[in-house]
Amino acid sequence: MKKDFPVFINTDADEFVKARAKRHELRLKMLSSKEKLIV
Amino acid sequence: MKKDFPVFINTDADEFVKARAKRHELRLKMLSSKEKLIV
Amino acid sequence: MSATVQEVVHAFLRTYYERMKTNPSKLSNMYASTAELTHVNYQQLPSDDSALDFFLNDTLPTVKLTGKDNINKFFTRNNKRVNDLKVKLNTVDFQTTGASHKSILLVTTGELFWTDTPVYRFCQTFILVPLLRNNDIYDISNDIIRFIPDYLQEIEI
Amino acid sequence: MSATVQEVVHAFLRTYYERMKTNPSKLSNMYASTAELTHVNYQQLPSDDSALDFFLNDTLPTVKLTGKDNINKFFTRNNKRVNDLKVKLNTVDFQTTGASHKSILLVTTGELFWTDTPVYRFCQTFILVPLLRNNDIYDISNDIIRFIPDYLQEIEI
Repeated sequence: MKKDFPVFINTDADEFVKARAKRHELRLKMLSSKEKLIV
Repeated sequence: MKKDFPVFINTDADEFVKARAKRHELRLKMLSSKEKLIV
Repeated sequence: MSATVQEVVHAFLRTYYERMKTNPSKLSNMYASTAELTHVNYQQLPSDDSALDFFLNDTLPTVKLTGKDNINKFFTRNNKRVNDLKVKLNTVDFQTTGASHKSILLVTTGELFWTDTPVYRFCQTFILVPLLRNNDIYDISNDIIRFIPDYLQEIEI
Repeated sequence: MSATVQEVVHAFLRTYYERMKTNPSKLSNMYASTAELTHVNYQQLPSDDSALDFFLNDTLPTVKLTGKDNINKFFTRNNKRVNDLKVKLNTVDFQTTGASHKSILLVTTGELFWTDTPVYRFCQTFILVPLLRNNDIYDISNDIIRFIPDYLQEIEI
């Protein structure tokens, strides 16, 4: 196993980027549905 | 120790909210400094 | 010459995650007979992946199992999902542990996903215990996965 | 009647984090003589808290120490920072471990901060080992903290 992180297992950077884009869209959708941010 | 999470230790919800607001501001600042999002 | 702890850790991680892909029904062979496993509660996930709730929440429920037999049934029953698991490992930390410091505690962080799902951020902790008859071979005695929500999840209206 | 594992875990967490506040120099008494600790590398933090770099990155560097004496020196040297630590614990998972399952593996997630700093999201793993002379008292044999970046940190221009 190479020691440089990140390490992709059963996937690659391209496929990962698409899956992370899905999460990003959901986060933006959720953000826009909030009337006020309490952080 | 009460078993309901979250549990605040050496702090309380009010102080925590202020610290999280600091992180939120930094995230927004960082986001606005990015020319393009690759997610 | 025995492998260093770091070499053991890296070889273990590669074997563990790749076996999910190639042979999930044999994954339980990596666990000790009295091992404890806290893993994705596949039974609580909707069978239809397009269900919005499945995606909107950025954490997943977990379930706790004890014993190699139960762990074997778990991975066999959820074979299809386990087989499709894809992982990006971001970090690994490790220490030696146990009475003679021959066992290994390791903590990974990363993101995982399945075909057509968004990513889920996780932290996974293992304890590896060397076999008595061969200190170069390790069993998993403990395995805990915990999903970590994005801070936006906690923002309230 | 002995305490349940869950009671031990909850009592431990309260004691551990509160001792940071009340008496960080005595924190090392909770560790076994050969304990290993991976904790915040306070030496790599700027002495001036207003330094922008300190805040912008949402993870912190860690350092690995071995042995109760070194752990004691570490907490004593960084007394001021340790004393000011504030924690929001979000989750705790635990399993039993060790040859007779009398030890406890526990994993917490949460956010921590200090006066005037933003929050840092973390995952912390402990192994608690009962004393031979009194199984109701536990030493920390392992303690690993790992900071978890927000996904925005990984967005590139």
